[in-house]
Amino acid sequence: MATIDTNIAAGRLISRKRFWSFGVPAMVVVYLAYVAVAFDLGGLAGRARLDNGALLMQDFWSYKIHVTRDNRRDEITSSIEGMRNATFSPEQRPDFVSDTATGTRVELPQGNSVEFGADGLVTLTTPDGSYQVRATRTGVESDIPNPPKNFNISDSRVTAYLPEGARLTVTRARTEVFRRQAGWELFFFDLSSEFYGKSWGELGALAVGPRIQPDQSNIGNMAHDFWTNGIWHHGDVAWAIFETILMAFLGTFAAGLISVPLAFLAASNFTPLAVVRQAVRRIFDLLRGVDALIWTVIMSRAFGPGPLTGSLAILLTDTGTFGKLFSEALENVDEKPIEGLRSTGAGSIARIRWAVIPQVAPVILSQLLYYFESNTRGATVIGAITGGGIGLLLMQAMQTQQDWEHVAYYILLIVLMVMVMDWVSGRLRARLIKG
Amino acid sequence: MTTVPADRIAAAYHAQLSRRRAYSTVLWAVFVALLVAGFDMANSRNAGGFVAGLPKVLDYPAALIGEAWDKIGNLPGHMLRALPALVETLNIAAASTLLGTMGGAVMALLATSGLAPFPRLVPVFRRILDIARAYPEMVIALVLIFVLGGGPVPAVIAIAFHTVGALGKLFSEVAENASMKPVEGLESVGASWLQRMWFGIVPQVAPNWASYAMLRFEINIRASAILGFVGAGGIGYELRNAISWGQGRYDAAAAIFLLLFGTIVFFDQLTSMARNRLVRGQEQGQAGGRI
Amino acid sequence: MRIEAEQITRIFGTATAVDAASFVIDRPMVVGIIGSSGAGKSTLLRMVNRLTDASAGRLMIDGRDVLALKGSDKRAWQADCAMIFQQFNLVPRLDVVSNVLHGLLNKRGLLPTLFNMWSRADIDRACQILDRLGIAEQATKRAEALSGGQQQRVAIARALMQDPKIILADEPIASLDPMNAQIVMDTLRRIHDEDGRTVIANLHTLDTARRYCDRVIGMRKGRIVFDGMPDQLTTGVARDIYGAGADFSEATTSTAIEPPAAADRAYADRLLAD
Amino acid sequence: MRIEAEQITRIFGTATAVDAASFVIDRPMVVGIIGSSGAGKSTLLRMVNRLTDASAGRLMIDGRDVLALKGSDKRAWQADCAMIFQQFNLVPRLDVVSNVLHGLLNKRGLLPTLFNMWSRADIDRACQILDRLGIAEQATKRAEALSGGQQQRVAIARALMQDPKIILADEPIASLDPMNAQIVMDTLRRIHDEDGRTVIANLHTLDTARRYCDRVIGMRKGRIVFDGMPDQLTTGVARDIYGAGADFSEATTSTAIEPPAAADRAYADRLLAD
Amino acid sequence: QDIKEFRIGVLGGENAQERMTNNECLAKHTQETLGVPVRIFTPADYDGVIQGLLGGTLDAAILGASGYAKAYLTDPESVEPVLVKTNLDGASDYFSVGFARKDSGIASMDDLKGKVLGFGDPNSTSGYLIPAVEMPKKGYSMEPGAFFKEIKFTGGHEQTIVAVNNGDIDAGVTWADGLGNWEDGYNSGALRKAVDAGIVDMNDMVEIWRSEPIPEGPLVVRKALPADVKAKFTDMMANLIKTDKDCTYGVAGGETAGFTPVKHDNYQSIIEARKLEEQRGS
Ligand SMILES: Nc1ncnc2c1ncn2[C@@H]1O[C@H](COP(=O)(O)OP(=O)(O)OP(=O)(O)O)[C@@H](O)[C@H]1O
Ligand SMILES: Nc1ncnc2c1ncn2[C@@H]1O[C@H](COP(=O)(O)OP(=O)(O)OP(=O)(O)O)[C@@H](O)[C@H]1O
Ligand SMILES: [Mg+2]
Ligand SMILES: [Mg+2]
Repeated sequence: MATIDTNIAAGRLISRKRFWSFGVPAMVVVYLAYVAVAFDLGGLAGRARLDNGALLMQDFWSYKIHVTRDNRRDEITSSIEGMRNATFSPEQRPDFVSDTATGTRVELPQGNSVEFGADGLVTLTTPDGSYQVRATRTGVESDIPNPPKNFNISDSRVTAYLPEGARLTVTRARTEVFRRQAGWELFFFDLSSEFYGKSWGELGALAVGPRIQPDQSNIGNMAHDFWTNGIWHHGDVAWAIFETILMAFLGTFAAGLISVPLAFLAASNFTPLAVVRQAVRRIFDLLRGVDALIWTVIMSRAFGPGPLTGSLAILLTDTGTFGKLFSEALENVDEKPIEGLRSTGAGSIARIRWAVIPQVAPVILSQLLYYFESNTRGATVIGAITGGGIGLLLMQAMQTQQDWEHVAYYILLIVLMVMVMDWVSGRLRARLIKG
Repeated sequence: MTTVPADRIAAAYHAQLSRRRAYSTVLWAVFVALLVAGFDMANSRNAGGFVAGLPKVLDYPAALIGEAWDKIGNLPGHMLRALPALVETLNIAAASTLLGTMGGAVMALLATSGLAPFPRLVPVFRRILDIARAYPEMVIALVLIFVLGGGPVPAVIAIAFHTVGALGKLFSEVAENASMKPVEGLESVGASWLQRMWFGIVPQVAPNWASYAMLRFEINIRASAILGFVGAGGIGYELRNAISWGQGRYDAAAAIFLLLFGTIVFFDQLTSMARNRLVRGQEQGQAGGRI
Repeated sequence: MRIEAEQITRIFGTATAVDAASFVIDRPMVVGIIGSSGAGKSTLLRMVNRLTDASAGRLMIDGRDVLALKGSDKRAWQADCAMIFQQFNLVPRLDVVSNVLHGLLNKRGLLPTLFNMWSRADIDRACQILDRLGIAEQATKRAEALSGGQQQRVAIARALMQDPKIILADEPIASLDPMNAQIVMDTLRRIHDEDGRTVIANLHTLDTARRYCDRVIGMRKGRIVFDGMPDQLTTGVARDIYGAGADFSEATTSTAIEPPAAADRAYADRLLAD
Repeated sequence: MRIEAEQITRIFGTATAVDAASFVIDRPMVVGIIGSSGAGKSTLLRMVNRLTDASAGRLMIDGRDVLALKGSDKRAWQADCAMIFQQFNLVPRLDVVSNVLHGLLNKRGLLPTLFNMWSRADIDRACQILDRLGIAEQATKRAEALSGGQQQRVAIARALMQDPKIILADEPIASLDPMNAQIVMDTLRRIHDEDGRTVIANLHTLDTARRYCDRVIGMRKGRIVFDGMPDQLTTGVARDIYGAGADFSEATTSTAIEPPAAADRAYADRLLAD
Repeated sequence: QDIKEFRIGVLGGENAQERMTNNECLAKHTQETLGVPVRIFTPADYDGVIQGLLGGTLDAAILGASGYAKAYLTDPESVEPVLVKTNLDGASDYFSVGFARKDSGIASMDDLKGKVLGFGDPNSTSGYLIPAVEMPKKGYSMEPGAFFKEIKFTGGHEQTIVAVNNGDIDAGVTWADGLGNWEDGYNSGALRKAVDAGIVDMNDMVEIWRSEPIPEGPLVVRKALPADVKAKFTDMMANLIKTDKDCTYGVAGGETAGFTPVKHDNYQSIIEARKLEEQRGS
């Protein structure tokens, strides 16, 4: 009877499906387990420096003011992030630094304070008690019998880690206090600007008020100071972003122009000659297989650092990619319209123009725009290697590990840039392909 | 016979044609102008000019290949030594593609209107995907290297994160085009959301999803090689060390490069074959349905 | 089982798709719902199955208002109330048996179903149902490889797998050629006759309603304008339901196969057999 | 114009698609070619248009062998000999007028056509032709947005734009529903009647051939097995052409619309009109 | 012949912005001296600058000693050293310093047996070349597995310090001027920058190795430049400390006594070392 056969066949079918629905997830799990072992995931948990992460997070949104005493010269300076070009002049001195009868006092959050006394003496006052440390010619003397956990003491250096990221360090050469403040100080105006330290209200008033410099309006002056900010370099950053987009633009679209004709040579329905086709295809493979990064290295000998080198690298890789994509699109074109035109006696160029191009144009255009967006991201990486654009700024800021707020700023800009490009390319795609 | 006379239509068409011609002429002109101006600017901001550099394009490859050729006997040894690094790179790519595909699939279903279990949150999930896609892998990798230390794990996380974004969007586009009929059919028998997705959507989208995931694997091999360049281990690291030392180690550079290139081309061909089969298999299935 | 619809209403934006529909079905029978396009037939059926939420009204099934159910109660009701669609709504890439087994999704646990852990008994039952509908041979084929009539029978098999109290069918034969339409309607009728299940079917042709139904409900612009025996459905009544003028001729909507010729009959039997 | 086919033959690998076909058409007429699938109808037509090269034989048009033409001569012949396809073979993404203007690609210079520089006169003519075929309203739409029957009429318009001596049509109505099929065949007939052009059409239904053609050629397995008046086409002859047995009934292949009812006629006219 | 513009490459160690800012004044002075536009380039790694010099797309740069050796060995006709930065004490050298975490129990090179040693950039003198040549002479072989378990490149001085601090590698080498005190990370060098940035606490670190003094890298100019351009530029740089002290600070990366002439022969030993390392590598 049919049912019995059916039952057996159906039973087999279901058990086969059951085997796969267990087998595939099991294989994935086994593989991931192998990778976890191979990558020493267990050891990583021990090595992970979450305090580094915390530091980074903190630095993303805050900055440090360093108050430093050169113990040899007995000279106290305050600066932002210890930068030479962000050192406060005496009249700009932060208000948590004050003179006392015996020295200079630095107020820190949560009731802590540090006082620089005479002869290298430093007094740290915390809600739990007061500690004294003295920097001498030969080392650091401290008399702290049971140092709390937040102290790191040797006879050449004493560090105390205080709440809210504050810190005190004493060595024989220098005594240094960090105080962390929220925000990106100097983001708008650096210390050399007349507009530094002014509130929004004051700036607003100044904008319409009488000119500070007779030859320039105050708004122009502000814009200029902002643009040439010596710490955040807004002008240069804007250029870098532009350069990154430029690299992506040139590379992508030039590659598109080059690869369209080449794609015809690689499509079996347009180039019957297998030798030519295979040769062109292998060239595409080579261009694509060598990553843009390697092309950058190769190109930089001939063209040196700069955006042109980056765009050439993108151009080379993308020619390979587009060549492959476009030739596939060409191989998939519907032959019917072509035959229709052939039957009217149209020549080959007319056939390509009127029966092939209208079919592949949407594919080509949407791929170009899609890659334009994705190359903007790629150009960030390439720029980091060949020296250009926002990628270089980011990479360097990260490697020197000093300016995490700049890193945060660059990351923000990059993500915004890519999202804008994504949006623009999406809009253009929708518009151009519809019309 | 007609309500609008033919010559009126002809006139309207003629006007439309001229407008279209003018429009596309302008578009092309703007495009070419942008390209030329852009090239000019890039050229002037580069250390070396395009024209001056062109004759020297082959200098570097020539030096590299020349040395590699002289020491051709060393190449197999170098390749053998780089093999573990290559395996690491491939593992990074595979693990991150797997994780990214799984994450992308879930995110895609959450971000597809019509399928999402929480329709109000669809825009939120879409934005999350946008952001995940916008982060260059390098940025995440560098930050993670700082926190987790160098090695493959930061690379896996970085690439997987980006893959979630990239695949999530593509997956959701595929899922949007999936027929809702099976889902409705399953809903009518009282199936829960997970069951509806698993039996109604996944079988429909599986070939396309798999095809995109494979394409992504191919891309991720390159990405993981690149991340090696900035310190995330694998073959990119070996390549960078050999290349940046320069003359004297070009044989090693060439060997590693050949290994990497071979691998990329191999997987490229493999996945494009597999993808062709997947997509063609699907078409055959549909044709079968029509007969 | 007693089905009691009280003032069921559905409003889409400003349009009232179903307007205070009330009826009582007090014993198992085959009910046909007719009406022109947009009359609200689909919406009514979808509200009964809870695919669409009602704006107002109650649907009392054995004394319980199923329109008020939520979450798993609602899904349990859906499992009791099978639905058959014009476009079959099968999973095209899956095989026929799996599609039929989907009728159990609500009754078996989540994990077993996700991993295809169907019991032997369930598979056997699915095959028996397929056999009963004459498509056992197709059991391991993909649903999309089947003809429309076969797919609709798979959908009916899925419905039967649910072991439902009611079977709702939304224009089950609208996508089918006359031959397959007849097979599907015969099948639905047989399910009522043999199992004693209630069948409510939206139909777009009068002659089908006359031939297969025990009772016909006519809808127009969301309201129920006719409820009676098939033989009360005169051309005059039909004109009212379809809002048509004097030139209304049934022929334009008819898809009936003329008094089954011997050859057609044989062909249908052959189709039913394999 | 005199068309003289002499022993035209086409061999694909080992299979002979068209086997020494000879016929003479000595005055403009509508010729139907019938035959079962694979009989070689399409191949014959494609050889005439030079889309497929002949393996042997000659096709003398006014004393010149067009099968021997090469390069631009060949293209000039193609321009004189328009072809209409079953699948329309239009460029789907382009607008209707552009598709019609493509009929001039051979007659206008390469550069102007590449850049879309059509003269006002050409556009006027294209629109007149569209008007004549009743689809002027669709002129600026994309071809893909049109119904099948409309698309086929665009294809005919492109053919007319070529101002051809002969129109070849390869199963022009096979993809169309009966209503559109009738419109298209009426159009082709009208073109012959009004312009006096020769039309050669492959047809897959006998009744269409009978109704529209002045002469019918029957092919079987590559050979011409019938050549005569439509009324000579008896069921016996048809059986020979189709190689069918005694159970052959025309009805199974017929798509004719039964003796045009007044309503259908009116509907067709309305369709033709807009 | 004439030049149309003059391009200066600046090596890493500071972020690209700082490098640009610090060298802006140099561009200005050079422009005044040579009368042609001057541009500054800041590639990401050592190799970027060296490739630029080799390819003729950069005209001058301050290289590391090893970087100069690389340029010389690749193409002896590419660049010539003209000046070198001189420290306040008149010397022109610095050190490569090996260091480890104090709590790792490593106090000397011998403790590193079977451990992981980290280098910076392969083109770095102190971060790779010198230790790679000097350590084996003391019996610490560079063959992976022989003495050290593994040798890793971190990519740069900063990464080395972070990697040691994180425990990714057991010990690393970096550069320091050797002046001042260990607890400050010396007066200048990569350690000092890391300390100032708050990345490491020198109390947690120990010094385990120190190289012989390493000659400061030279300011090189491209050999193919016209003689008068080379002369004018060299002259300008030699006098920079007198004409613009602040600028010298930025260009030299700290307090110095300015630039003094230097000859190719000064780097002979480094070149030999690099050659040696090259042979070992292949
Ligand atoms: N999801 C919806 N959103 C808005 N309006 C809807 C929706 N579903 C149905 N409608 C409207 O409700 C009315 C009734 O639709 P319904 O589909 O129930 O009619 P029907 O009788 O099934 O017609 P048909 O024979 O065409 O299937 C129609 O006017 C329809 O446009
Ligand atoms: N390009 C080709 N290559 C090989 N064989 C072909 C080709 N074109 C046609 N044939 C073969 O030639 C024979 C005649 O085909 P043709 O298309 O002319 O038949 P037809 O009468 O048009 O059939 P149909 O009604 O199916 O269109 C068939 O056997 C076909 O398989
Ligand atoms: Mg409906
Ligand atoms: Mg044919």
